[in-house]
Amino acid sequence: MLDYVISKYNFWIYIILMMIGLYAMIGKKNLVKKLIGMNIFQSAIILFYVSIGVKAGATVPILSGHGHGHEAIEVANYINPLPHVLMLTAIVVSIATTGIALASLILIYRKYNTLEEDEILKIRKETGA
Amino acid sequence: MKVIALIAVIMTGALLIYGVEDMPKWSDPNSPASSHVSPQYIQEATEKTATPNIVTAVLADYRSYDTMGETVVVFTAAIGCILMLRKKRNGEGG
Amino acid sequence: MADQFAALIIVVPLIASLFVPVIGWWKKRLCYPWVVAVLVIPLISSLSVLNTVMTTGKFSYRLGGWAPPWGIEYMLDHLSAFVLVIVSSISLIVAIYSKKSIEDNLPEKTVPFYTLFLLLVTGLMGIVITGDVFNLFVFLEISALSCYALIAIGEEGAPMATFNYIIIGTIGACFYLLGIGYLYIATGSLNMADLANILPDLYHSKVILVAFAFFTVGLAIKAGLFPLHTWLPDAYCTAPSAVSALIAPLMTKVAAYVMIRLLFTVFQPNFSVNMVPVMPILGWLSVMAIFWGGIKALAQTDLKRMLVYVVVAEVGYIVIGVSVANRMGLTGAILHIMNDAVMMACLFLVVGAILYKTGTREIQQLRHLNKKMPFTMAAFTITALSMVGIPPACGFFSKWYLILGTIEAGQWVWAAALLCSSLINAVLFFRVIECAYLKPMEPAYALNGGETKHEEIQRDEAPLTMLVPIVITAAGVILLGIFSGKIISSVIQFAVPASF
Amino acid sequence: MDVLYSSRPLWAVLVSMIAAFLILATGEKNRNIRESWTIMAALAKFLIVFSMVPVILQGKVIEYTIVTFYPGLLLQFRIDAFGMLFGVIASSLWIATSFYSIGYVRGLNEHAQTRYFFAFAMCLSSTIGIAFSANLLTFLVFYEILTIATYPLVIHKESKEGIMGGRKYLAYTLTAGCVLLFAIGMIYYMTGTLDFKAGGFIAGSGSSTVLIMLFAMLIFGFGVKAGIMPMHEWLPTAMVAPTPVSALLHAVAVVKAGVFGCLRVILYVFGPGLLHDLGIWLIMAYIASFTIVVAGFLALGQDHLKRRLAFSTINNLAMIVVGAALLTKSSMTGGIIHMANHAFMKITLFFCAGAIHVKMHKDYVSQLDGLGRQMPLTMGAFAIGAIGLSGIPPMSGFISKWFLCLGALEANQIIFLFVFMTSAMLDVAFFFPIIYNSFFKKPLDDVAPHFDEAPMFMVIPLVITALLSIVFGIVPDAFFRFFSLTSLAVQNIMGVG
Repeated sequence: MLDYVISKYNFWIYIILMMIGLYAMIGKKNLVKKLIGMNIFQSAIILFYVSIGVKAGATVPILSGHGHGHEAIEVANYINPLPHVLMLTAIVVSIATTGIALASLILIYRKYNTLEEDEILKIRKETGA
Repeated sequence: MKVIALIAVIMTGALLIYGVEDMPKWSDPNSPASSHVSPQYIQEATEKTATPNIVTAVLADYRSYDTMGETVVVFTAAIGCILMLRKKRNGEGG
Repeated sequence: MADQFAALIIVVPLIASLFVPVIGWWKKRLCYPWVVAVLVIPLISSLSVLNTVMTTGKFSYRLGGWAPPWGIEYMLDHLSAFVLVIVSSISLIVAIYSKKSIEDNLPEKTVPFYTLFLLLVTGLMGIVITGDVFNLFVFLEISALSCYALIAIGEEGAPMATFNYIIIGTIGACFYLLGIGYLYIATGSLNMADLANILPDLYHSKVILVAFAFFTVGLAIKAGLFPLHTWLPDAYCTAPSAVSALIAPLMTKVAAYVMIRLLFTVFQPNFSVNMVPVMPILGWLSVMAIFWGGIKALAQTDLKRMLVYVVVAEVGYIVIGVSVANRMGLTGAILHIMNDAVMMACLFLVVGAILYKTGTREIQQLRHLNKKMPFTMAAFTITALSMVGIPPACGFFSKWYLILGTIEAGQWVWAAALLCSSLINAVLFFRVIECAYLKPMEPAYALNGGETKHEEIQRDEAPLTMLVPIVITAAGVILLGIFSGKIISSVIQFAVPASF
Repeated sequence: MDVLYSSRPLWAVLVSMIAAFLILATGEKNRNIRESWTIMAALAKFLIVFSMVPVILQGKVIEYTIVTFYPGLLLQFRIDAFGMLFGVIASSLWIATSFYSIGYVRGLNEHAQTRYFFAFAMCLSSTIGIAFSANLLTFLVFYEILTIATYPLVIHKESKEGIMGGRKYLAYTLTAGCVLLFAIGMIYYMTGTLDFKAGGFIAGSGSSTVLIMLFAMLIFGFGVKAGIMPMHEWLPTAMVAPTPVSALLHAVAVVKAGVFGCLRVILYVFGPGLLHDLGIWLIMAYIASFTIVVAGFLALGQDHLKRRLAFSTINNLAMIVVGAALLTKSSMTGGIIHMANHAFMKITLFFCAGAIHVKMHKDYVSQLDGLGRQMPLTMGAFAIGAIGLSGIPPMSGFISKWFLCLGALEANQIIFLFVFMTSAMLDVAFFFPIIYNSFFKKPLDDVAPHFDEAPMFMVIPLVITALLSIVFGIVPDAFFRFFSLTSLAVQNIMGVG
């Protein structure tokens, strides 16, 4: 049992992180906290991806033997590069999303002078909008 | 809201944990992820793209279209922020 | 040659969007003609791609020349070519329309608006055309980000609606990303065709099951399927007219397209239909979407808000067609993707034009609109009849196939929901038509003994740039209905998986 | 059966649709040109339809496929004798109504005349489409178009009453449309075809419970338009429409489309044999008989002339349905020929009501005293129509009732004989006082009546239709060959079933 848990510990960690993030996104009243939750959520996924790429006993996928192209390249010596590539893209996407979300938070703050969801709802109800 | 959030989170977590059971062990070199597409990257990338860093080779060559999309995402976000935040220089504390 | 057309579909609007700031910096007025001119090219290209697909069958286009599954490829079959034509034509029509709406409401934001407009279109077409699940995610985010920004500049309450949309939309996108991760961990591939080959051996793996669940939930969020639609009404309603006219017809439909793609191309119908209980769940959720959307729409007094809830119900239509999982139902779903896109475009364009001219969206205040804006209202009426399902407008035919599908599947309640929905639509739209065409008798008239002596009402039609798109879409509603047989026999028939 | 492939059915449908758009384009400013479109289309339509009659009488059918969706699922016209009969009725009476409408709307200086003529032409288009449909899908398509095209006519007055009438009309007919859509989908799923076939095509494709349910749905769907009780509510309220509308649509096109649909279902989808086996023919006949009697009594209570006529319409339509439901040769002949006879007589009556409305602004039965001396032509025509509907020879109504009664005897159901008799009695009871009062009573307002008729545009059509109903009473096969068409249709049905 313990073996099982340890052999997949990367998954447990990312699952916990993701649940924290998801909870914050849905359950928190403060909009910034929601945004932070979103970031945690995305980071958890990124960690998950990166952990897929790991191979026991392998190193970063930068070929040291470059220039002496004669030696055969041993696949097992280098970790899987694809998840890293995907995550470079995903990181950028997550930053961009955060940026847009922050911009919309600025708009909200300008209008309501608060970032608490319930207060905003109250203001909107009062103004009838 | 908190209750809904909790239910959603627990359901998601349960689903994820359920899936873990059939996952390959961590850092298993023979997992499908490491044995289907990626070996060929490692073997061929340097030769075909003349780049020792395989991540760079995949990023900028094999999957360069993704990377283009990535830059477009940044561009989109930038223009989006401009669109949202410009205007109202006068008044309203902006 | 067709290969190059396939590339142009994405590249042209993408590059053009980079030029919009340059052009806008030089002369702001030129943004609009530039965008319109640019959007003609994807339309021509996608028509040519559709033509190629129809004559020679499906083909793929390798980006950078790398062979899949190592590189990324475009997958062009009947389904994607068909949806591409829808996306490109609707976006062109809305681009033509956007002129007055933007000039009047957001003059200082013209440049970023058009940049994002092109990016949104690029994103949508990228989603449709790509044959790589991760690439799809990237374009999904391009479209989503531009959509967020475009919605945020709308009226009162838009920023809040946007923020909600961002949060929920990101959950959807992240679920989709997780699904990709799970698929990748089990298969090692990201290419759709490759996945379709590998997956059948792994159908009993729990990883695949979880991946499938995340895909479905993520896309249901993006498609606005009940009960994950909560972001949709506010976001679509507060967006500027030109924006809601673009996203209401396209965003949810494209998400529905991805759903069909994943359920029936990446996963085989054998898995999606027989091995997981997803179809009944989707079907019942759609039934609820139809009723909930319809009932909420009935409660609205604001025309645009009413339409937004109709969008929620219409998503239910498409998903029902998918979830009956037979040839007739899926034919109806794919046909409805097109029909609904055209109808929604028309309705939202009309609402925008009414708002532009009269400054109101209240249904009760539309009085005499048939005299003021006869063509706009005629277009509205035609589309409304189509929504109710009156032939020969296109809505009838998709409804017909959807009902045939539900009957074949033996899902009587789903069939009843579809039928009820057209009755609800009848109430919704005839209420508007009555208000616009038939003035309620005012005491003054009654005293005249019902004689027809109303004050002269000046015709005050929407400007030509608005009217032409409206008329085109309304004509489309009729023509697509009349030619639906042709469309089905030449395209949709082949877009439905052969195993049905 | 010989099949002749021709695009004439399509043109017969399209001609008034094209006219409708020409009317819309011409608009209010050039009234005369606009009206000439109507008349030209009416004549052209009639000629096209009538030119096909000889072919049909040779026992051929004319076919034209518009579009095929999937195998067995197509839009197609196929004209058989029964469809032809309906087509001839509708297109010939449209000519009369066109002239009459012009007199009517101009006489009253109605508003929104363009919309009126536009919707009218669309209605005719779809009616002919219904008559010529080869299968249930095509039928449904045109049926739904008809529903919507009639709506602007029902709400034409735009008064509160009119709008409410319109709502009621839509509520009934759209619900019916939905039910039909579902039932037709079921039939397609069960049989893989939707083509009408003399004697029915659905037998043996499902359990009897399913078939009975389908029958109920289809009859409900078509029965709404045909005003079979308890689905008749909309028809009297729709009488707020202008009279030519009531005349053509609520006596000929729309309600007859409903009856036509019922008959198609009874004779061409289910077929006499299957209905006999299922045993629902008798239930059907009882329900319709109930409608006959109740509508007759309700008509007695109406003081509004058009409402009285509306209930008489409900009464007569149910008679046609009973004729078909009794499933004997004579009863079918009687029912089908009554479609034609009733159309001519009832349109005469409505025309008269409209003429009185335009000339005297009187709508109520109690106001008609002494009118016969002022408007002898109109009231004379009214008398002919009324006598005919009561089934008194030599009017055409007698012939249909004769066959219906024969049919009741053939079916060994004496009770229906009494129903027909009662109905005839009631007809007499609610029409004859009108005739008597108008000719023999003194006018209410003591002015010495002098000859003062409605506009000629209105009087001539109504005189012609009145005369025709006499002619059809003496020579049932005159001009339009209604009798030959009827017997051919009955032959086809009985030949199989």
